[in-house]
Amino acid sequence: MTDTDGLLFEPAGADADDWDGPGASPTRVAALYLELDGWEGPLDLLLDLARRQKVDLKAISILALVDQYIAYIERAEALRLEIAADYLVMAAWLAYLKSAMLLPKDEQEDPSPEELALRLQLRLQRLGAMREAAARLLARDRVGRDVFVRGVPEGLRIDRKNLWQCDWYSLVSAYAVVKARSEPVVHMVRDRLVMTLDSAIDRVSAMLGVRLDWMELRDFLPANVDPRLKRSALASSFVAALELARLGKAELRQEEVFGPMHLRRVPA
Amino acid sequence: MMECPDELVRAVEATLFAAEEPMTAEALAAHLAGAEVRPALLELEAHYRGRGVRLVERGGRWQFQTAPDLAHLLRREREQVRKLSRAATEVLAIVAYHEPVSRAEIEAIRGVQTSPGTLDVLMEAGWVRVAGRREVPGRPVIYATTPEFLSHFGLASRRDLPGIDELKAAGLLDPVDEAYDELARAEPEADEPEAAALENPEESA
Amino acid sequence: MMECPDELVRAVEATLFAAEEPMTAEALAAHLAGAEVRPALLELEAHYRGRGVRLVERGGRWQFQTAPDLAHLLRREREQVRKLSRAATEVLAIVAYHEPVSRAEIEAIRGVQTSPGTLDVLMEAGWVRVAGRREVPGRPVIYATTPEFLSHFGLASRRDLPGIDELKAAGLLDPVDEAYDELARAEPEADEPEAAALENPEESA
Repeated sequence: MTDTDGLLFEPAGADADDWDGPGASPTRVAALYLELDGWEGPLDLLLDLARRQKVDLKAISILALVDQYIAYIERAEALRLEIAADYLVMAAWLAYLKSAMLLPKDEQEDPSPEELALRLQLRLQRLGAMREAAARLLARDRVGRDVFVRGVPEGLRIDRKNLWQCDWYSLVSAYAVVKARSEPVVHMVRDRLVMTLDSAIDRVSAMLGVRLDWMELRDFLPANVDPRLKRSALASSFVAALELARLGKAELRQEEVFGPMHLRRVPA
Repeated sequence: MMECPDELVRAVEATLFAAEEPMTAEALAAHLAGAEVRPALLELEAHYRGRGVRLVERGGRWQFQTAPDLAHLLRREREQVRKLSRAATEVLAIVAYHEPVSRAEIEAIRGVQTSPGTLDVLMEAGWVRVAGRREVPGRPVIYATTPEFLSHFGLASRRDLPGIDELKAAGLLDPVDEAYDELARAEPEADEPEAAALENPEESA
Repeated sequence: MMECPDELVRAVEATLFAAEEPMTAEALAAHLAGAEVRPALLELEAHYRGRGVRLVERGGRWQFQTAPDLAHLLRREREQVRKLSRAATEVLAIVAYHEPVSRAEIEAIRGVQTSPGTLDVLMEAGWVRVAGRREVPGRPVIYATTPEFLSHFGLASRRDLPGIDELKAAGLLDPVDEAYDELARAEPEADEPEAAALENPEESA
């Protein structure tokens, strides 16, 4: 079941130990394969070693397992195999566990080595159970391997037919929108009474020539005229005042924002 | 409750069921270690006669297929009510007001590009049809509305569509300067050369 | 020569033969205008039992497939099943037996990190799906199997997973911490779990 396309290492002197890689058959005792790539991590290797004790996982000897694991890693190191860090961490932890287990009971630390060993055993049992379950799952009658579905099913087709909805109002208002959007838009401005800027400048400078005092801008506006002309005159006179101030012919004063604006002639 | 078929019949049944194409009796026999398959085929054919599935022979090849009277089960139609998109509604309105009209003309009136799918939707709805080609360079396809269009919108004829004045009176046109409206009234669509091409007798108010 | 099945049975038979995917009773009913299909399914299941083709229910979905004992006749030159890596197989088993399960829980059982590709492969195969998040800090994603998983492995439901009852009874689907606490409690010197574990006779080397 296991892929053996990982690296295979054959040691120089194969000995009597009946270890083999997870992919090798247990009958091949002679060849010792060290195949760390073949295991799914240190727990998997431990489980494999535990299985070799040929007893129920509940009855394995943790001490023997520790020895086997450490020996395995040492052998791999002797062969200068690259060993992933987690395998080494596990080896170190197991070495610690072993030494702790050999200590007299009253010198043992908390958690006790027995607890750690039991927990390790429980983990191995769980992993073992899942490994077995996986094998049994794969051995079931699988579709496409053992059982087959219809080779060329006709297929069920559901044709969706759209029933389009649109009402009279939507139709007509859509047309109105199109018309409103696509017709050229023409803005017509009616002929209006205006005071041009030029005439405002003439007016304001003429009046400044007469008065020397501060005068409010509104006093420059023509009296008794159409209110629309008055607004135009105010705007033009304001710009005229700014223009005269820029030319140095007038000075401006405003007490507060939006307050009345005053101007007077700058004496020559 | 019923008699089990013999092993060869079962094997033929399973092989034809799983086969990716119809098989000749010879091919079946070759697959089944040279067995004499014809009796099994005949037994199966008889067994499935009257069921929802049949074993049939076509040009010497055997296959399972749905009973002919149940073919309708394989094709089901499901109706789905869908609201016409705004773009499609605009195109439909333009076709209705200006028909017959080409895609280029529709786009000129809408002022935006019209995706090809939009006219397809209107034709799927059965409201717009191809009404021939315009005899101008390029011979563009022209579109017109259908009788279904009129009945769906409750119109006796296209003349029942409200005119531009009525649209305005109904407040459907965006308010614009009065001067513009006067202008528009005085010269309907004259400033739009594309629109001129669309004129047809029914359209002139 | 044999009694003809009634029309609904024929319709269900034809529909399931033609279907490209297994169908639930509900989907079948919807396809057949809301008919009550369950009796027809049971009749068909009984009819096909013993034949070369079977009607099976997998995770609530019904499909026809060849009888498992004919596998040797039907094996194809090229295998149609997906080759799974050992890691993927183990992860699949863990998800199936423990679902819903988080990646951290999978890793706790396997003792190694699970490469991101492993779960992807299982999800791509359509056998594993994301089943939400566990409402614990970090809100980890949890995984579960799919109806396709059940069909592929010929399981009527998760209860059919090989050995699941025994594993459950043996506590082998419980986390290590829980199992350890259980063991510690079961010992007479329950107030001293370390001592209890030490006296476990199986532990003595």
